[in-house]
Amino acid sequence: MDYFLELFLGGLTRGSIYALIALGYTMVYGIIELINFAHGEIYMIGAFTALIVISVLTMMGMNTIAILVIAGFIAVIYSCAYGYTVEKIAYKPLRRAPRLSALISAIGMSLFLQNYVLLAQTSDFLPFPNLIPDFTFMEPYAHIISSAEVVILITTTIVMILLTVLIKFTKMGKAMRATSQDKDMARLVGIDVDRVISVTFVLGSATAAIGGVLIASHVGMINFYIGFIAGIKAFVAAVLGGIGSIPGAVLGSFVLGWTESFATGYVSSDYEDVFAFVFLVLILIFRPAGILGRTEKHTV
Amino acid sequence: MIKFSEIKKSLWVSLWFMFLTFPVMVIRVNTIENVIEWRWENMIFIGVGSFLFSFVWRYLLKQKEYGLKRAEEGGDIRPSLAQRILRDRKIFAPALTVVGIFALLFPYVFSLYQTNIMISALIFVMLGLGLNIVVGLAGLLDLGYVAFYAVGAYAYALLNYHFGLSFWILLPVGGALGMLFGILLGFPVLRLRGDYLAIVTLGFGEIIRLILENWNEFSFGPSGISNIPRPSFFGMSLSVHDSTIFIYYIMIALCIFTIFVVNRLQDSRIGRAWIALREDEVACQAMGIDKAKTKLTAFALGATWAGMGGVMFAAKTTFVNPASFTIWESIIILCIVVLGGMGSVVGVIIGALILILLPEYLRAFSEYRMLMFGILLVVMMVFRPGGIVSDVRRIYKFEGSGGAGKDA
Amino acid sequence: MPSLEHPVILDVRGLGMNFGGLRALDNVDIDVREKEIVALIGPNGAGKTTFFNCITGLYEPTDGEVIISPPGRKSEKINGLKPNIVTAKGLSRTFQNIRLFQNMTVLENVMIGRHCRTSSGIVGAILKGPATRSEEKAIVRDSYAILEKIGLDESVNEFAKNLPYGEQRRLEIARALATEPFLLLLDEPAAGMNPQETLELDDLIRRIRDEESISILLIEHDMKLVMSLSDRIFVVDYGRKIAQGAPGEIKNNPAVIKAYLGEDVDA
Amino acid sequence: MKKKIGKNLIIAMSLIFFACCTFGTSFAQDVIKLGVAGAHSGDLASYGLPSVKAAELVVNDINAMGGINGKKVVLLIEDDACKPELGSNVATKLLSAGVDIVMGHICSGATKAALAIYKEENIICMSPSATNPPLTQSGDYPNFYRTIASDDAQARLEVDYALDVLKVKKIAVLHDKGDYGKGLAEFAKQFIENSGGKGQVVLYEGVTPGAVDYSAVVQKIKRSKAEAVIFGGYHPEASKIVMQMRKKRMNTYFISDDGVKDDTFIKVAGKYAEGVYATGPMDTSNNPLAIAATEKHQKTYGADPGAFFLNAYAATQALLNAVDKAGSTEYQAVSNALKTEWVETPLGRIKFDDKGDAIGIGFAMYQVKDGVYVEVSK
Repeated sequence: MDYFLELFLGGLTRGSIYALIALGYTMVYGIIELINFAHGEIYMIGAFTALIVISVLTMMGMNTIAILVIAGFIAVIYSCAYGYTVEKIAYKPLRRAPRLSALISAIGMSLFLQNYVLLAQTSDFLPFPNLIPDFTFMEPYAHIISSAEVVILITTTIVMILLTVLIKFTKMGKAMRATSQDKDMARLVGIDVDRVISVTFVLGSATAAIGGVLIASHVGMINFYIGFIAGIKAFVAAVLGGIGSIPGAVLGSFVLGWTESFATGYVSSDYEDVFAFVFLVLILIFRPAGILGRTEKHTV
Repeated sequence: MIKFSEIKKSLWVSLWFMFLTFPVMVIRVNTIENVIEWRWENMIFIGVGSFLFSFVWRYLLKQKEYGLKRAEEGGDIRPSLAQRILRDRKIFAPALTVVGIFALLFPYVFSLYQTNIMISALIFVMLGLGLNIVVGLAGLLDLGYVAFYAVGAYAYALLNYHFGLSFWILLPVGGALGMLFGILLGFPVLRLRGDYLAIVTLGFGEIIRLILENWNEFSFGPSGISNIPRPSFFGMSLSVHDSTIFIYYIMIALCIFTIFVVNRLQDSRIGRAWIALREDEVACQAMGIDKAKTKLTAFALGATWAGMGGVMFAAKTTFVNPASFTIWESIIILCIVVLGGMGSVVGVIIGALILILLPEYLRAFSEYRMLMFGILLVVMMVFRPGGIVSDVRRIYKFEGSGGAGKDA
Repeated sequence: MPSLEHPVILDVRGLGMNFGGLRALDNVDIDVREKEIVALIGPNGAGKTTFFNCITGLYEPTDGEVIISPPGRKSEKINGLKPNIVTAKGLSRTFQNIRLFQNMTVLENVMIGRHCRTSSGIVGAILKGPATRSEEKAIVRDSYAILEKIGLDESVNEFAKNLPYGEQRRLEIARALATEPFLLLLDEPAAGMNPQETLELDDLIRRIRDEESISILLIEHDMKLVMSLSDRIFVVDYGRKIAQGAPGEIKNNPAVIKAYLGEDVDA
Repeated sequence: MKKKIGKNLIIAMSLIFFACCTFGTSFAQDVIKLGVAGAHSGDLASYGLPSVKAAELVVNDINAMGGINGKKVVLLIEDDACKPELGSNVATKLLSAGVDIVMGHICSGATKAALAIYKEENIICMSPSATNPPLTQSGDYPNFYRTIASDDAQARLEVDYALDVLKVKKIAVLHDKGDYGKGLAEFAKQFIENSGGKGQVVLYEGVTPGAVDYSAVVQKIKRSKAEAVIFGGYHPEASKIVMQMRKKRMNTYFISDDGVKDDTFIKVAGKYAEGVYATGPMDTSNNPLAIAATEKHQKTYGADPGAFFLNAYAATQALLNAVDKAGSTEYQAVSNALKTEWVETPLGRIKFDDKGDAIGIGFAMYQVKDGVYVEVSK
């Protein structure tokens, strides 16, 4: 039973890591139906920016808490800026183009950002300092779940709740929902669609940056390629949960995390991803729009 | 004269990019030595570069918008150069002859390396044409196409290794196995649409790769299978140089065969059904087309080419391991189809040649090549979202009423 | 006008359709006879299009029966069959919001309609033997003939998306005709048309009925067109049939007037 | 629109044309052309790029001293992204460019694909990092050499150390599913199983490279009650596993390979790296050449060298030394020189045996102590 619990918690942390990235995917998809391949790269750039800021501040001799706050803040700002710029350059001119064209543009962006960081920084893995202290009250449970994992879990929950509140109850959220339903209609009723899309990208990028800082600090290292791998998994999670749905992305991430964790724990990690994908296929066969996705009715 | 407002705009752009690239481009931290390297010169490059580039960008965007507007207002769009070449027999036939002669003489004019990468490009032409059936014609977004490619490659490698079967037997076998796997994948995904389909096919591709990676007893795992024979020429084995040329000609022949078949399919009853499926699934069904069957034939026929391409790949490289069949390959093939122009055979051929040859020729820029490749993808899509050759539909000509003649 | 002696070719009995908890159709009985033009009217959201979708196989009705008796063939129950099978059996339809294959030419759109009446397969397509060749020729010829009849032969090689609205509606009818139906279901064929186009449509529908012996079931809001065209009219509201009869009877039916109260009754 | 396509076509055409001209065969033999091939882009770039830097450093030194036999050495650097098909493309590209000798490729798969071509043209190829045993042991590739121990040699050392020195019985064998890591793990498993009951494999699993965490695998190790983990793979996965094991308060021995005996591992894993064992070339920490090479790298590139840097450095030196001693780049002469002439490298004084494996690179077990790898006696 202990073993089960440990695997469960392991899956939960892994899931919450996916969730922090999947949220951005699902938001962007919800609005413009684009698989934003460059989202993983935004996450990577968030982590890199944080690392650079941390290193500079550490050398200036600041204390840890201040560093954590400042680095996190700057990482979020920069990720947002990148998300905003990427949207303006690579997606906005393609608003009326076939959807696949935008996808290829996104892939190109992803490739560009990867190599940009590779060339401007390094190909090596860089150690990322552990910013989350080991809480003393967590000590008795340390063999099951670490403080960093708890922090990630809580952050994911908070971010999810904030986003849900934002979308459900604010004016901007209403505009977002309207835009995702029907862009032309939204424009007619006076919603600045371009602005809504920009805000969506900025919000998605902000969650990615938070994810980047926390995950990098938990994993302990980064390089230019982390975004790609994590991005694919997060995207799978978002689809699993029903792409376009915020709670769906989180639930999908947890389900994916658990699938992988239990598959590894009880079968073999050799086929960890095989299990994850088979499970995905099964779920989509029975629920073609994901766990929480709206099954679209034929509108004839 | 450039207006002041333009300059101001560009100044803002350049300031924005200087801000944006500041941490990554300017600061390099050595966490071990605790040294910070400030590279201010990079900031100047970025500033000046983005300032100038923003003019070009805006100019091109304006041009594009102008073109779109004209298309909307005038209605009468002049067909693009490529379309005109394709339509006009007077240009098309000589152009084809020139390309044909060039293709035939290629290995004797250019070096072994050129021939070799041309083979790679031709393999991808075949893959692109195959995926074009699935994505371009039938409109089914497949991100796991590489799985069928892997099936073909391993079919040749394994069947040759265990049973000593020759290339010529296994080439059709590879195609058939590809088709079989296409149908296997097709069944569970019949109900899925759009991006859900994309993600499931992506999963399928990964599953095949992971099985190849993990099931050592079957596939020899990540260390792969080496010393796969190149195709024999009437029983003679050839030197690397000769067999490369030989493979080149096989590939040319296969590509011509592929183009021939794909063209025929495209203009047939089934080809039309695929396009109808892409355009509107509901209406397509309401017009009496069996959705499931149409989807399955698209998957199966698309996968066949990948299977044969895989056999060629194994024969050319003489070595296979799972590293050649990652999601990245699927993405490249998809890029070929979209960049070339979905649904257009000529477009896909041009797309494959560009996307496979360009990274090779960009080697001159060594470490910057993938960076430039990424930029190229974005720029191409922003300024030509329909691809290089947008879908050209067949024109039918009629003489008088009822009497139907046709012309391609 | 066809008399009531003509045999019934479509008989819908007690049709019901639930979406989750919502009862979109409830116990609807409708029949169409050979060579008859029948209209299905009702306020917006009454369930008319849902009715079409149930008959043509896009939805599987929750209860009830859809029975067809094509002229010269045996009757059979078709509910639950896939849309393409239904089409193959001789029911063909158009859509309320035009669903043409936008990036195909006008001719190709109609050629798609010939799909279920032709048979060449993959091998035939690749080898292109004499059988396939002559079949292709026949497809083109037949499609062109239909376009001539509909009056779209001037723009065979246009992309469907480039046609004016009224012509797109007509092209949908042409495409549906190409499947050789015995019953044509038209979903608001006059929507968005100007009076002149509507008049032409009236004529076209009659011609289809008279020349091709195809029965027609149409949903329409243009009451003038409905009254002039229809032999019989069925009225649905809130998923139930509330009236049926000849145009004259329907015009004065109190239940119908009540259902349309507040709506613009254009008659 | 029309104009743009025209322009595009012209650009594409001229690009192709130029490329054809540039890469056409030109055999000016006043230089020695050393090919450097490996992954310089993509996910494995961090294992390929250090070899480029190593080659650059060695060649700069040699050219500064007048080159070899009066000829300057030029580098032909080609990226194969560790993909076999690109490996064979790169091989033909190097051939077409008139390469004399090749240092590379990085991954065993790409190396095998490329060797099929080099072999035919009698080009000698020396890899700093391809460890797959058949490369040398099968006899298929007489033109192949390497400055790294093959999988079986490393696995032998790791298993012996675990069984004889650490005296553990239950061992978990993990790998990263790559051709390097899995090859090694296969041998380790085999050696433990054939150890006559001295040890037992309680867990044999591949972990997914690049995954965000390995907690499930770590739990599994814990449950298997393994006393030691033998890991085949590279340092990023190793450090993640070690960190999670230590955070979960597990003190299981962790034994790994050359891919982990990299200072980056210690930097990344920090305090958790303490006590980790890894095999590596003997004696590099005291070897003055190794120290000098590392310093040179820091001075030139402002960073510590990456994985397989010293192996690549040694390989470049060995190749160029053999060319020097042979007096030409002729295949037979260079082969003989490689097999007969000793050369001082950062890895020690080495030459090569008939199969192509390096003699003189002693392999030793290292352990992280106070943040540095220290050789531990057997």
